[in-house]
Amino acid sequence: MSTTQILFFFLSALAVLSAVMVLISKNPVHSVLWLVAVFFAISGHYILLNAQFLAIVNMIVYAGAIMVLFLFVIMLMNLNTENEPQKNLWMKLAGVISGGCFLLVLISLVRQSNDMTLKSALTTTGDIGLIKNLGKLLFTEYVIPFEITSVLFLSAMVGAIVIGKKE
Amino acid sequence: MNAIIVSALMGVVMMFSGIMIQHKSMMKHIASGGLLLLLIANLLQTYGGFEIKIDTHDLLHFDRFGNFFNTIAIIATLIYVLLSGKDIEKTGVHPAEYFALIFFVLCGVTILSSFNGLLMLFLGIEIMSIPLYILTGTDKRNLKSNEAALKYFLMGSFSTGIMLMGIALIYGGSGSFGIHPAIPEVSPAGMPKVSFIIVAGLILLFVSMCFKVSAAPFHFWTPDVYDGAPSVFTSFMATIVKAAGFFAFLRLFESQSALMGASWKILLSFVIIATLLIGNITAVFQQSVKRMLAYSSIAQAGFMLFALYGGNDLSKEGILLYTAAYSLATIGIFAVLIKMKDYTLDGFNGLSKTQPVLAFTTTICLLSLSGIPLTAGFFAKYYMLASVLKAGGAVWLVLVAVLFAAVSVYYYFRVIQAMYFKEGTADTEEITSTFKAGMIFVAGLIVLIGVLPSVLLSYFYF
Amino acid sequence: MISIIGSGSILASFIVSVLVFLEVKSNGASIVALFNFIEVKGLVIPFAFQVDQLSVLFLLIITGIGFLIHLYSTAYMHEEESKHYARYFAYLNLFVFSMLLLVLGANYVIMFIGWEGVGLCSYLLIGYWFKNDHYNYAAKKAFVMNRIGDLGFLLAVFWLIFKLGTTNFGDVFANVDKLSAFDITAITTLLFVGAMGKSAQIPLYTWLPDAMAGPTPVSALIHAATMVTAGIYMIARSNLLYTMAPGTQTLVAVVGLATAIFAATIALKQNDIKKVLAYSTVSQLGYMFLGLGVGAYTGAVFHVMTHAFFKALLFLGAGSVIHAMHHEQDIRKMGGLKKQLPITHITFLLACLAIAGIPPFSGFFSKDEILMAAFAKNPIYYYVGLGGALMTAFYMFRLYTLTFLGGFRGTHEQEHHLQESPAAMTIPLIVLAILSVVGGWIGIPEVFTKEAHSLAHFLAPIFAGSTQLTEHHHLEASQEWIMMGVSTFLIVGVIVYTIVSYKKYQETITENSGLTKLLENKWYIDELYDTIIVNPLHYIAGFFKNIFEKNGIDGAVNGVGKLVSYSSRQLRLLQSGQIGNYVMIMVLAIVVFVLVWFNDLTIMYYLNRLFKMA
Amino acid sequence: MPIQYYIYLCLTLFSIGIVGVLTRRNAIIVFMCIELMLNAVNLLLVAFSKMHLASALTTDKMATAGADGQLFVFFIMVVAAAEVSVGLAIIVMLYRNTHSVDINFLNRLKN
Amino acid sequence: MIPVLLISIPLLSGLAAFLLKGSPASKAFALASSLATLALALVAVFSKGVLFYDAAWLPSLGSKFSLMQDGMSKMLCLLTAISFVIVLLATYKNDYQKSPAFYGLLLLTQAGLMGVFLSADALLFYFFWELALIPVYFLCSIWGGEKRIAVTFKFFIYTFIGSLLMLVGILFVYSHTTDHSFALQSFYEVKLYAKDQAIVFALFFMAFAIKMPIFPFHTWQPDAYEQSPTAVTMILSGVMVKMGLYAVIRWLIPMVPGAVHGHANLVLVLCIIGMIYASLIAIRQDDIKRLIAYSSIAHIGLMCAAIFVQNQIGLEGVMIQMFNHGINVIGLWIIADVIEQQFGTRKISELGGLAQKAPIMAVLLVLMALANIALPLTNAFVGEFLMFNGLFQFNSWMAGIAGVSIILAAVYTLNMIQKVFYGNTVEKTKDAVEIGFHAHLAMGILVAMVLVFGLYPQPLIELTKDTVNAIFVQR
Repeated sequence: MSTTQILFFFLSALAVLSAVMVLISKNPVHSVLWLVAVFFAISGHYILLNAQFLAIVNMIVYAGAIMVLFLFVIMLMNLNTENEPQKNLWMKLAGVISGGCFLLVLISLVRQSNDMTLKSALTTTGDIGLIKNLGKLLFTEYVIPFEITSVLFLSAMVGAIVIGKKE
Repeated sequence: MNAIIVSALMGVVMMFSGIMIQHKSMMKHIASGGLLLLLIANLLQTYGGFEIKIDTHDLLHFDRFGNFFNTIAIIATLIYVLLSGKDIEKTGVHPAEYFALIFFVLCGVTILSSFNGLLMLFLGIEIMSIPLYILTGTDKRNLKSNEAALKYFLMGSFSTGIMLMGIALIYGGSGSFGIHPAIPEVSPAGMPKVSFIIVAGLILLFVSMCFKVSAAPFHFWTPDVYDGAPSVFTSFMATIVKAAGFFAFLRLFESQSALMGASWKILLSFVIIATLLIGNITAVFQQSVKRMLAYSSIAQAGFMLFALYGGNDLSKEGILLYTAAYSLATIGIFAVLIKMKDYTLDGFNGLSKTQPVLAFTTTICLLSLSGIPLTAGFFAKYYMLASVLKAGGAVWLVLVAVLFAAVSVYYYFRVIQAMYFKEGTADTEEITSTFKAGMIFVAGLIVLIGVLPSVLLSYFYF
Repeated sequence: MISIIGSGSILASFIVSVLVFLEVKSNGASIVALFNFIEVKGLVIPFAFQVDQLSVLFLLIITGIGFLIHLYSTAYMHEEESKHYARYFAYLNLFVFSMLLLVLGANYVIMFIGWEGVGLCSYLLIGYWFKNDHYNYAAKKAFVMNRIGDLGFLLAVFWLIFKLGTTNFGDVFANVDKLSAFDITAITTLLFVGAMGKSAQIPLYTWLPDAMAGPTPVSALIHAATMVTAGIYMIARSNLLYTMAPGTQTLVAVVGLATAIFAATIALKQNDIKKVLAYSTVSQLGYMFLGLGVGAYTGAVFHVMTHAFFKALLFLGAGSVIHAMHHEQDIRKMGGLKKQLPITHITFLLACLAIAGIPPFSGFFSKDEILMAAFAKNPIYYYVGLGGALMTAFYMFRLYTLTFLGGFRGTHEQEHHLQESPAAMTIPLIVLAILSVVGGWIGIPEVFTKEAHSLAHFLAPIFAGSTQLTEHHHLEASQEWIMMGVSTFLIVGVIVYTIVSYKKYQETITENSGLTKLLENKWYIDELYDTIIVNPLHYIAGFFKNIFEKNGIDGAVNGVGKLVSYSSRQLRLLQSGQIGNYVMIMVLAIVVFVLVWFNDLTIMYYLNRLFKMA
Repeated sequence: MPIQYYIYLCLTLFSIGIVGVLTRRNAIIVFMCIELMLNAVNLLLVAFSKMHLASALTTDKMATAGADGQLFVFFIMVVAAAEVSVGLAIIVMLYRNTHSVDINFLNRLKN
Repeated sequence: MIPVLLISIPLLSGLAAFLLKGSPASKAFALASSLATLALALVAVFSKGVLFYDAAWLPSLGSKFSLMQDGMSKMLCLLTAISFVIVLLATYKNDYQKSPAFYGLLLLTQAGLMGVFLSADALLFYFFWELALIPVYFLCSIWGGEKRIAVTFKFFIYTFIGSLLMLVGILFVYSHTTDHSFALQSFYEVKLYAKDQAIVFALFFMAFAIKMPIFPFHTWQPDAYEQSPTAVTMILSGVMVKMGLYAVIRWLIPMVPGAVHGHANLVLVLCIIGMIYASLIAIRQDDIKRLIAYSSIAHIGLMCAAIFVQNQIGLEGVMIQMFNHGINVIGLWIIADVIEQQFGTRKISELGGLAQKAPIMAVLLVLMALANIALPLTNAFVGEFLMFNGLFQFNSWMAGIAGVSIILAAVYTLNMIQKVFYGNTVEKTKDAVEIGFHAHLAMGILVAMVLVFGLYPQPLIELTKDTVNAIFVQR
């Protein structure tokens, strides 16, 4: 087993475990922290796939900015408690079962997908994920969507103001 | 491109005018002017007068079909603003921002009418959705509005997640984000040889689009959100936005549906029937006209889905006609509904005596929604059914649709009954004569399209 | 004024009839086509009249007796308010019109027009006193029963049109060989059903006694002399068809005979003067049908004529009595009227003798002709028919005795006002009495003198077709003489017995039992019909109206609506407001979609099986 | 690494996100689970992009296939950030009015 | 040009009527308009040959504004025109609230009816089919009886379902036409497989069966007739039910002859059951309006049956009877209306002895009733005679069973006459008076027509001969 593989399985296990912990933590703050762990694991995967730019962005934007925002909101709302109301057991079970079914059917689809069996993702090498390459692409071919996202941000900004501002 | 740029810019203009101009009642005039500008810009592009040329690297593709859709959407928005502009201002303290958001939504709509890849689809949908989450929640003191906003937001994000997973799987299977896949080989059994992973992606994409156009069983957000949102914005959401969703749906699956083989028609007919069933049947029980209209919009979505089933020229024309007919009628009804003091059916009792003009125009709108001939709604439905029949077979599906159309008459006509046949004094806010004129204009347009649909469609043809 | 117009028009038509008669007698039959009533591809029905020996005979009967009865009515009805008086004559003239249409029509459709027209007039006249609901009921009953017959008639006409494409008598009889035996049997049977209704044969006879609700002259004209004989006319007209359908002939004979006997038994115990006459009419009509059934068409027509005379006379006489008695019709409350009503008495007696069949009164000849023909066909017919004749004699003379002989049993008030009717009423009586006596002399049987049956000669062209087809077995002259003698003897005996036993009749209030009760209640036939037809129909209709329609069909329709609103109420519960539920349904739907994709071909297969059209 | 491993992993994470949406009552946690789903998609896209790169490299040494996948991830992150700002604003607004972020109590609108 | 005018006069005057003020003006206006229409209809009747009109409408869909007026259309247009005049005359005394709207809607209905009888384009036909329905919905719902809203709604939805099914049928055939056209001729020439014919037949027939109505789709009718304002009821039963019959003859039979032939037995059985069933129910009815309604169902059943036997005699009968039934049933409604106006009740059991107080009314009613039971020399006789004839040629047993309805018709009609007009006066009728001048006039015209066409039906036969021949030539 190569290092890559070891790393892959370790990161995967971490991601899945942390993700599960997000669900089962009673305290919202713990959930946030577990989610940060998931994001870190995913960033690790990015690095493993040599997608450095995304790894960094993921850590800064997601794990850094977004999760902090979450944490901040939770703190603001004083939800830092263990006694959060829970859904009843049957509902939870139903949720888990339907999620499981979803996973099952999709995996069975993937397993039967013949063209996927032999392919593999290029790890550690391949430099398309470097900032230089992506940046070039972003400002040439993808400049239109890039500009258009500004509309998105504008509207999100306006929205946050409209919603958040005290009247 | 004109429309995208102008609408984005107009959104910015509106934001600034919110700061610069203190007089709030100016906003709707500015917005109307902006819409007019937008309309002109779009028409210029449609008819080759002037076009801002930007290399989109094939991410966007402008064609007459899409431009024409833009025209309809912009005109509908213009009518909407003219009729309900005052009520938009009344919703909260940030009228300029509301108009800005409406322009941003229009920007999303125009992107959706021209996207040529999954990336632009995704962005367009998000640009369209995010302002809507906000508009839903603008009535901040109203718990229903809050709740609707959160529901809409959570479920919308969830469906975005589903859509992204679909996109990812398609990307995994095909290696591109294009929407015009190579025509797959067909196996001896008549099944296209498609990677299973693409199919999985398509199913998820299909589901998320169904969600956006509120097709059952992914419609659950619709009644709650439409009911909870301020009525003016419901009107906007239920008409232009939804039509744009359909347009994107049609564009997206135009050439991809072949990949799914027989199951495409099965899934689609399942969704159509479920949508018609839930939309129509549940609407029957509703006592609140607003909520009834929410369900009716689901029901109408069921009809619009026929365009996908047909998947031919007729269905393209049909979706345009449907957009026009449905938007006009719904905007008209909502414009009246907003003026009502009581949103329940009983609130409409005797409207024909207190406000005969409104009652009459509302009746025209309702007749159009139920698809009675001589109104635009008839030809809209007609095209849908015809496209399916032209696509061959599926008479049973058409029959089901027709039976549900009869059910729809039941709840639409209950409003007419309340207005005309029941005793009561329907309370309305003050009705200006401009508003009445606007309503008459809408009704006249509906009848015009209903008598001579070629007036509308020939623009598409020449 | 009204009476002059009413009677005058009939007199005029009588005069025309006589002229036509003379014309026909010298020049033979002719057909007058006015215009095409119906003209579609494959079917032309001209509005045409056929004047031949048969129709002209009926013309004379109808207009002649019609005129007398109009005349009689002017006096009988003079108490009516003028507007009702006018109405009466309007109906009566309309009746004569319809009846003439019936006998003059040159095809079955025109005949049917008259056929229904007389039914309508009968309806109107029975219900003439419309304030009385019983009368209205009787009128309705008459019309409905006639309609049952009419349906048969219509179907027969359809059958003819279907097979021959024409209803003209001439064309039909000329092409009769194109019809199969079954066709002919069916057509004749259906026509006979029509005749049953119109001419009050079993089982459709019950309307006629009830029809006595109308004014008495009406009973005389319509329900004795003319309309009820339309059936006989029609069968006589179609004699060729009947001759070719022996099965139907037997049916006609049996039904006629049964009716003759059955009605006679009922007449034995009736106490209403008009009811007795009504059942007597039914019975006599039965004889006529017997005659038709055994092929004695001339005899039947002959009996129609003589019957018209004496039965009209009887009714008018009864009318005179009723008039004198101030609308008392119960013979138990009469008696000894011969003193006060001499003319009525004499004419009535003559009529009774005629109907009883005493030679040389008219009834003897006609009835004898029928019975002889019946004997030739089947002796049983004869014996039963003779039994009926004896009963006839009995009930007629019971009626006569109770009315005119013995002592008066009515109130003093009535006795005080008894007086003979005015001339307008008695003149018709006298004329008819003369006819009743001498009317039979145009049909004297061959055993009396050769070539004396002038009626048979006159009618010979009509029945020529049938005569060719039937072999004639003539009875021995001696046998005929014996039979006549025996029957006359028996009848006279019965008459004597009756007069003797009823002369001292006093009203006794005892509840009759057994056969008498059965007869008094007319064999409970009306009740039977009520039980097996009217009431079940009534209940079925009620069931349809109140249960099946409301809960069944409309219930199903409304049920769909209810189902929609019920499912609406249930479906809306799906909209629970819980995001978790919404999302779960979405997820499960995705799972289902994927599963559908896996199994799409199977599903398509079943879908195609389900909707063959998909 | 075989691409299937990545697919399985991402689907698992995605499903865990879905289960979270289904089972949790706290709006913020639900929202976080949706973010988890998005991240699963991101990882999948990156993996696919490298897979396509790998197959492209077999024919063309200088191939840049797959870069679009990674850019897509970038746009997803952008959108997610925008969504988060709006979403949290909405949640905060709701909290201000009701002092609760429990989605089970969001049933004023139903039927 | 005449066909266009036949539609546009009522259409435009209907719209104009909304602008009028006051009851007398609108009444007079409506009467004038309908008289003008009548004059035109008469001109059409007396003009030779088939009248056509063509104009572009929806070129992209292959639909034209094309009208055709052959014998059957001429006759039905005439019936429509006459009916409206009669109806307006008969109800001239009635004052409706908001009467401009009332008469406006009434005239719009007329336009719709004319359009249905004239259009030679399937889509146009469908348009007019609905145009005839919608004003009626408003008329009944606003001016109707106590339960008007629910009843009218049922009627509306019921017929609407029917017409939607027809729309599907039209689209189905349209998608199979060779030249993608809605023209009548294209529809006639369309070639369909037996299976498709069956579908088309089912779709169309449902629509027409509901409209006519045929058992068991009839339950809307008695309620609707009972609750509608009488003027509308007259139109409904006098003219509107003919839409269904007309449509079967005009569209269904030439379009899918195979399926019509194949399903004839089924339809006939339904019709005959309906005839007997409706007649039986009519016997037990206590409400005059419902009685007439059921009687109408029975008659329509016969007409439908006679269409489906598909022989020339039967069809000729239907032609005559379509006209005559319209005349007769309107006459009956006028009487029913007069009675209801005068006594405030329609219950037969609460009436009686009217003939003493109102002899002229009694005479008129009796004449109408006799026409209703198809007595010879009234107009209905010839029609029924021919129809039964046709039925008999198809199947003699069916004719025999159907014939029972003749007897039952006599029973219920006479029942009604007896209980309403004969007998002694009762509480409600002791102060009865004669009918007014306008009703007299209307009834007089009707009775005259009853007698004239009863004695000489040939004009009607001649008028419709071309239609009938065309149908049988085609096959």
